[in-house]
Amino acid sequence: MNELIKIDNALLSRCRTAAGCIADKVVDSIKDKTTTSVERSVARLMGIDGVDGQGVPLPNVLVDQITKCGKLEDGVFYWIGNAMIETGKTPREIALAIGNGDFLITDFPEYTMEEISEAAESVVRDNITLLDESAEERKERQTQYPKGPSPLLYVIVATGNIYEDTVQARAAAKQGADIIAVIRSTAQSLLDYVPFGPTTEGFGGTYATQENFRIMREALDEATEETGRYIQLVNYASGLCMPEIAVMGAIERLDMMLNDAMYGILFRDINMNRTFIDQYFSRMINAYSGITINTGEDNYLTTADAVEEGHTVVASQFINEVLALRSGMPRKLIGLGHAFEINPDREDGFLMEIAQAQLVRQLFPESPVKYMPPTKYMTGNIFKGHLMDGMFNLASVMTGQSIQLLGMMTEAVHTPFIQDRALSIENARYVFNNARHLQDEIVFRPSGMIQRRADDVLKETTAMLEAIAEQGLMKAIEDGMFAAISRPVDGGKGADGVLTKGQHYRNPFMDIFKEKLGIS
Amino acid sequence: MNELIKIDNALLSRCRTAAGCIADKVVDSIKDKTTTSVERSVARLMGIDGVDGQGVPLPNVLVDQITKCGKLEDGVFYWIGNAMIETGKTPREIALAIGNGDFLITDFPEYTMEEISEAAESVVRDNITLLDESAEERKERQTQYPKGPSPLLYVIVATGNIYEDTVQARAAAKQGADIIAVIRSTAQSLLDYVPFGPTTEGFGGTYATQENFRIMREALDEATEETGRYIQLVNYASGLCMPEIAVMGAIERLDMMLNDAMYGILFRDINMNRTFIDQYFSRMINAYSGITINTGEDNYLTTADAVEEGHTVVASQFINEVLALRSGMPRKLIGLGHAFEINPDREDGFLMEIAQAQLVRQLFPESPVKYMPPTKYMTGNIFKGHLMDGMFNLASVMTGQSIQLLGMMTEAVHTPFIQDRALSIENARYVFNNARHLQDEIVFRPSGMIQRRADDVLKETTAMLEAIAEQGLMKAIEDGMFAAISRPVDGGKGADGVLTKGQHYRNPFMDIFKEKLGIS
Amino acid sequence: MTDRTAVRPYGDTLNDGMIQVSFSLPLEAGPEAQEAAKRLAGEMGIQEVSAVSVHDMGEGFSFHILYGKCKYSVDATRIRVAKVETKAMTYYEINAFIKERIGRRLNVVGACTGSDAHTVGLDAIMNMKGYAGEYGLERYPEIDTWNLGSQVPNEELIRKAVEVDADAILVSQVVTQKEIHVRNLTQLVELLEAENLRDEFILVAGGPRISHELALEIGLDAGFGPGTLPPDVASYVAQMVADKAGKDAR
Amino acid sequence: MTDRTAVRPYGDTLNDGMIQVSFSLPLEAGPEAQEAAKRLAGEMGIQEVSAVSVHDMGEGFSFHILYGKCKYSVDATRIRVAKVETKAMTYYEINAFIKERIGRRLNVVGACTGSDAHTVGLDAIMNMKGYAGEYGLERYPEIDTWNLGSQVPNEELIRKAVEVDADAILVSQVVTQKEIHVRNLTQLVELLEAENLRDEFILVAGGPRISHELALEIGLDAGFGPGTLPPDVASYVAQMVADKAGKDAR
Ligand code: B12
Ligand code: B12
Ligand SMILES: Cc1ncc(COP(=O)(O)O)c(C=O)c1O
Ligand SMILES: Cc1ncc(COP(=O)(O)O)c(C=O)c1O
Repeated sequence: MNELIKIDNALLSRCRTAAGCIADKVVDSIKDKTTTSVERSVARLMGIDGVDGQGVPLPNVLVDQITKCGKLEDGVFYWIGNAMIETGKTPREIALAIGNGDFLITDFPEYTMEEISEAAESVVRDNITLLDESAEERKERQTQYPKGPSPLLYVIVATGNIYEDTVQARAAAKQGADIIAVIRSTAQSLLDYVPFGPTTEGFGGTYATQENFRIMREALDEATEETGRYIQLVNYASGLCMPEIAVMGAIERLDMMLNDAMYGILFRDINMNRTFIDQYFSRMINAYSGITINTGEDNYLTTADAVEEGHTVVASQFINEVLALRSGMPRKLIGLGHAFEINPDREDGFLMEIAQAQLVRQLFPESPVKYMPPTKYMTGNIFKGHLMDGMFNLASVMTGQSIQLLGMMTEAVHTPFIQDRALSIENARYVFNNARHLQDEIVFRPSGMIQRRADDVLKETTAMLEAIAEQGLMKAIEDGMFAAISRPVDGGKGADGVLTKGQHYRNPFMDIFKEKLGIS
Repeated sequence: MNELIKIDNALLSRCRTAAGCIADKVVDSIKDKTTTSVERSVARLMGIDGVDGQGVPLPNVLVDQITKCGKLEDGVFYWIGNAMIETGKTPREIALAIGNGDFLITDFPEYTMEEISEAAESVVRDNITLLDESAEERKERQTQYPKGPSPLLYVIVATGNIYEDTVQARAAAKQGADIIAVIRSTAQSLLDYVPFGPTTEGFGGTYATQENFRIMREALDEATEETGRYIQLVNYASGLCMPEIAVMGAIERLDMMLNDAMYGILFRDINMNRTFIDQYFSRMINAYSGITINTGEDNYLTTADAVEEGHTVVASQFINEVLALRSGMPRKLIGLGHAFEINPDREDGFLMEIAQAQLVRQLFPESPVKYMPPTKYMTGNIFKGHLMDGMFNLASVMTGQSIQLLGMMTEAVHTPFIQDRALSIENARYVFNNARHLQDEIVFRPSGMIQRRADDVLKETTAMLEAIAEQGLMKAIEDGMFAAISRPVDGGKGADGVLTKGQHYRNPFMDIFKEKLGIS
Repeated sequence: MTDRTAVRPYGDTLNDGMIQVSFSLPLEAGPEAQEAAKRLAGEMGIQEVSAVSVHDMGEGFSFHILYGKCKYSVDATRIRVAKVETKAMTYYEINAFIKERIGRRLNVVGACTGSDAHTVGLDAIMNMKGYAGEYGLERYPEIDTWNLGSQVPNEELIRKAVEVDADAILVSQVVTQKEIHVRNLTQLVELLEAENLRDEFILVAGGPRISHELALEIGLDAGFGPGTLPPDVASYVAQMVADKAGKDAR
Repeated sequence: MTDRTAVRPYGDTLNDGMIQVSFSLPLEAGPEAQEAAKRLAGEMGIQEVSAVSVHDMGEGFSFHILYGKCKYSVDATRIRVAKVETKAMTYYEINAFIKERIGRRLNVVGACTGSDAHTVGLDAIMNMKGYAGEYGLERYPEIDTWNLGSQVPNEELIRKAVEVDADAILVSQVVTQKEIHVRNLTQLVELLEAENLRDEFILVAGGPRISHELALEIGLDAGFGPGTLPPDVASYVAQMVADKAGKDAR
């Protein structure tokens, strides 16, 4: 990474201090809480998958029953372990039995936590081994098939049909894509369960299901062998099922997950507490499995102005980073997001894009930052759009970004067609290669527009972070400090899924993750 | 202009010395020569225009007759002036009479040069006044309608039909074009006469005729008023009629002319002497009338490799420049040409383009250099082509070029359609505006690839110019030093149109131009 | 001069018919695929086809770019585009119009319905801040607004409209993949009709692929496409309410 | 799986028929022009047309970009593309072939004819240096070449071919505006026929818009398009001469 601009280190350390302070408060407020989705993910980690006779996913069947009995505070581990002792069944058999209406899980006599933990020990171990094997396999394959030079080419598939998605993904890999993200159907993030099995009908994307993950992983493993490059797979954790999807991704060897500490709150009106708790655990899963997260600061600029609100992106990156660190993520797995969204009609707008991109790059040198393409100012003029995507690619290679989510010339028209993606890969390969070492050639003038813009953004970021540290993140969100969107602390979807842990509560997976990740 | 790289001034002055030496030899060798085309242009400057009964242009009718009589050595001025005394007719009437077969102009009794000069004085003066008025009118209009910021947007029209051309040109002006070049029909440069009247059928371009010039000038004057920007008009002088077209352009108030000292030799296999004589006089006409010339070094890179032969472009620019200076052109009228033609698949090719563009910019700071777009590596893939044109536009604004000949995404397909031009204007406006002051922001690292490439090119240029100075330009061309094309000194088209001036020879226009332009 | 009764595409000569086409085929790149592309163009009435580019995309797909001459023309003198017929007024004129002609404040409810979460377009029309220099409906003193935001079920939207006795319902639909916008809007109309509420509200849709024509087809009162400004919508709603009031009075 | 008897364009779902079209119309930008564009697309068999972009270009012209579903399909199993049938050989094989099978050196004359001055393509085939790593014909020990360069009148080309007793004439045509290449090549064939020389030479054309099919139509023996390499041409000429010799011998 080249230091093309100067960073005021005093400001930088003030930002980190403020962000730390913000995160401490958040973590503190959620420590003794859990959520329905965290509990469902514990169920999944105990091997519970599949659906009941009505097609309801078994993790939901289980958690709903415990909830109905008013006993979820003690956590599913407690109740499953207990039932295992009593019934001698596996967790999955227990959930199936519940689905059949065979028993109420809370009706059994209750054992001590020692007894329960002992009974469930091998289940926990076996499932952790599953995660370990998956992570191990990734490492091996990545050694055998090394990845290409940065910026990596990240493209999306979004046909709505997982089989059609695999065709497009394999073609993209052959064209030179490094990373394939399967975009999720519009409605899924607000579902309070994860659909099951292979799916062929989504809108604006394909449902995230474990079987879909598997199908795509298999297709990309083949593509990896054919291209000789390890092709990474991405899906979305954010939403009401954040930690569950993290589990699914860990098992099916996804490589990246969209996972933002605030996205659900701001863009899907999901309850704050729910989101903070879910992201905390989901990120531990990601971290444990070596999955890179992608944060979603780019989204701010779809509703807010990229020049006026550039500092909110950076402030959010500091917060996302420190929250991820608190979940035990190493910096190299924290793929902070930002975007190229300045009005193309703006004089010297390209200079401001460079200032922002370079600033982010230097503030987070270890992060595999993910740079998002122009979307807001894309129109049906595909020719101009293709060009804007080219300028975006140039900004990226000039400032040494890590992951390039490729823009599509048809951004304003439809989710990508096969040729849109092919042309956009061609675009990126041309620009990256043709200007490969441009960043080694230039220095920005010390008193120039780029340096000054970077200075201003960092100053505003510092002020914003310090203000948030003062009032707390929840209040800041209530005040609409991000993306010009305000959300009440107690409002939002999924609020009823937040619980205070009861006296019997234990989550052995979190304990294992914490130990391995060194979280105190 | 920003000095983004360092120039070795010792090398620069060696280049200028060698170029001066080269030009001296050329000018020396042509001093006592004239050509049929120079003589036809003198005829035009005396007001001879139109065609005879067979449609042969009157300047040709006249010159052919004198040639047939073996008397062209004395120049047309001598013979026309003589006939004016004898017949009392105007020059045009004389030419018409010759066309009718009324007389042989060389049959009349011969007067002294004093008598002739006196008789023709008012004709010479009136026609010079025509040129003066035209130049004056340009100045006035340019004051009233100032031009936009550099790089200026230069586009071509090439429908083959002058009326269709005006539609496309006016539309282009409204879309933001600053300069309109009417491309010439493929076959015209090898015609040894200039077609007459409005024309509607050309191939790959529209015939250059004085009436076509007038029609387009009128259309652009209207566009100037509608857009509030003075829209410049360009046509091509090069070819077998270089000085004649220069006269036509001066009368019809063209603003620029393609005029290269070697293009005709290399690319149209026109005789060397013919070309050197023609360019010498044609450039005086351009200079006198305030017409900017565009040289054609870009053409080298359509046959030679842009990286290997980058220095031949610069060497040629030095030669073109000094030859233009010898014709009395001020530097601000010498629009040297170069091009963005490096293979787009080359790693860091963009850096090399920048090195070359910046070098040219700094070597010739006063020249309105004209930067030509990618053509050779353009394909039918219009999307990639549009992007390459965007990178070209960026290179231009980053290095402060003056005139940008816009690339068209359909370069490999057809001469521009109306929408190709519209999109390419949009492309340039977007990139120029969005990166307007990028050149003020950057410095290239002193030991970087860009600086080193510029150094290398300048070194090779120096060596090449010194080698040419040694052997002379004609020999160098014979040896294929430019564009990998070799032409024999005595070969090529139009060789028979070269004559040594006879004892009665006088060209009063050249005298006037020389005086005004301070040529010794 | 253009003959408006037989307008053809134009490249560089009147009536040359020149057009550009691109598409992918599930055929590996090669002369056969290129020939298939040309034949398809032929079927489409494109003559003198040049297949100028072919791109192999892997997995048996190829991408083609073609130029050629479209043999068809259209009679531009016979084109009638369904347009919102009400006259455009300014912010001041609209408020004055409502005061004078209706005599009470208007109630307007808006939402992005179904799974659509693209609020920017609706906000551009409804929120205080407005769009492209024009205030949004919320700012109009004579209009009361309820912007329900994103992913609102049609049922909930109707409930709210009934609750506040809305004059107009504004629906935004941005996601259009698999014609989901048409489905969502159709369902809304059906629900209203089922509950006999269709005539209670002026029903307006908007979005990047919404046209007035499409909206009429589906059974709404009006549709607004890209580039719509708040006063376009406010003028329309005000005048329609005034008309309705006039009719009811008779 | 693709049904090769009914291949349709593909966007993101098999047989969705999605295509992109763009063209200008001599109509000012606006809803009418956009409607005209859609109707034209309709005539071309494009369904569910989205007019996604319109650009006013001044002087009464507008530029349109559309997407939609092409209703046509092609039967890919019935496509036969006319191809040069001779087998491709390498530089060494070709020279050996000429030596063995013909037993004398071949004479080849080439030119860019008419007003065409684009020599790069012809030079790529004929000159020593060659193209894309392949030597040009000039380098072949068993071939003698005469590259006449640019803007050569057909008459002069024929004269030279007769003079050197050429086996093959290679013609390059790059400028294609107003179908000038077709006119030039047709004139060449007619001149040869008029002088009863047509069968004396193997007549080959090349250029970016030349296909084997087009060449056959005009009456030449073969046509070579973009990406042609020198050995493609040399293989063809050598085998044709050998064939001819074989026939003459019988
Ligand atoms: C911003 C944006 C987002 C933001 C939305 C933030 C927000 N709060 O709105 C975020 C990042 C959250 C987002 C998410 C998604 N998006 Co989105 N998004 C866009 C984007 C870039 C811009 C849309 C926009 O804001 N336009 C600006 C406004 C002002 O324009 P407008 O909506 O057309 O509105 C004007 C008129 O249409 C009209 N109008 C609009 N509504 C109304 C209503 C009324 C009553 C009236 C009168 C007028 C009116 O007036 C407005 C002003 O003139 C477009 C691409 C693009 N450039 O168009 C994709 C796009 C719309 N998104 C798309 C998709 C698929 C998604 C996702 C489904 C992807 C995924 N699977 O994760 C998600 C899910 C969203 C969901 N559940 O609906 C697709 C839709 C494809 C299609 N044709 O179906 C697009 C086209 C991108 C693409 N090519 O894939 N998106
Ligand atoms: C280089 C070039 C020039 C150079 C030519 C230098 C030279 N000595 O050849 C210069 C600058 C002089 C030039 C001038 C003009 N050009 Co020019 N030029 C081009 C350009 C950029 C590249 C052509 C090229 O060299 N391609 C590379 C070669 C290797 O490819 P190729 O020719 O296709 O050859 C391959 C095959 O086709 C085949 N092949 C070709 N010939 C033959 C022959 C045989 C026998 C065989 C077997 C195979 C074969 O094999 C080759 C190798 O694979 C094209 C645009 C483009 N990118 O295509 C425009 C282009 C061809 N030019 C064009 C025009 C209009 C002109 C001018 C008429 C413009 C003007 N009015 O001034 C002039 C006049 C030239 C004239 N009288 O013909 C147009 C033609 C439009 C049309 N479709 O009709 C083009 C397409 C540009 C444009 N969009 O306007 N040009
Ligand atoms: C962090 C993050 N999560 C999730 C999503 C997608 O969310 P949804 O599936 O809710 O539309 C995005 C959108 O790009 C995102 O940035
Ligand atoms: C200096 C110069 N003159 C003339 C021309 C055009 O020449 P012709 O009309 O001979 O094709 C060019 C080609 O671009 C040129 O660069």
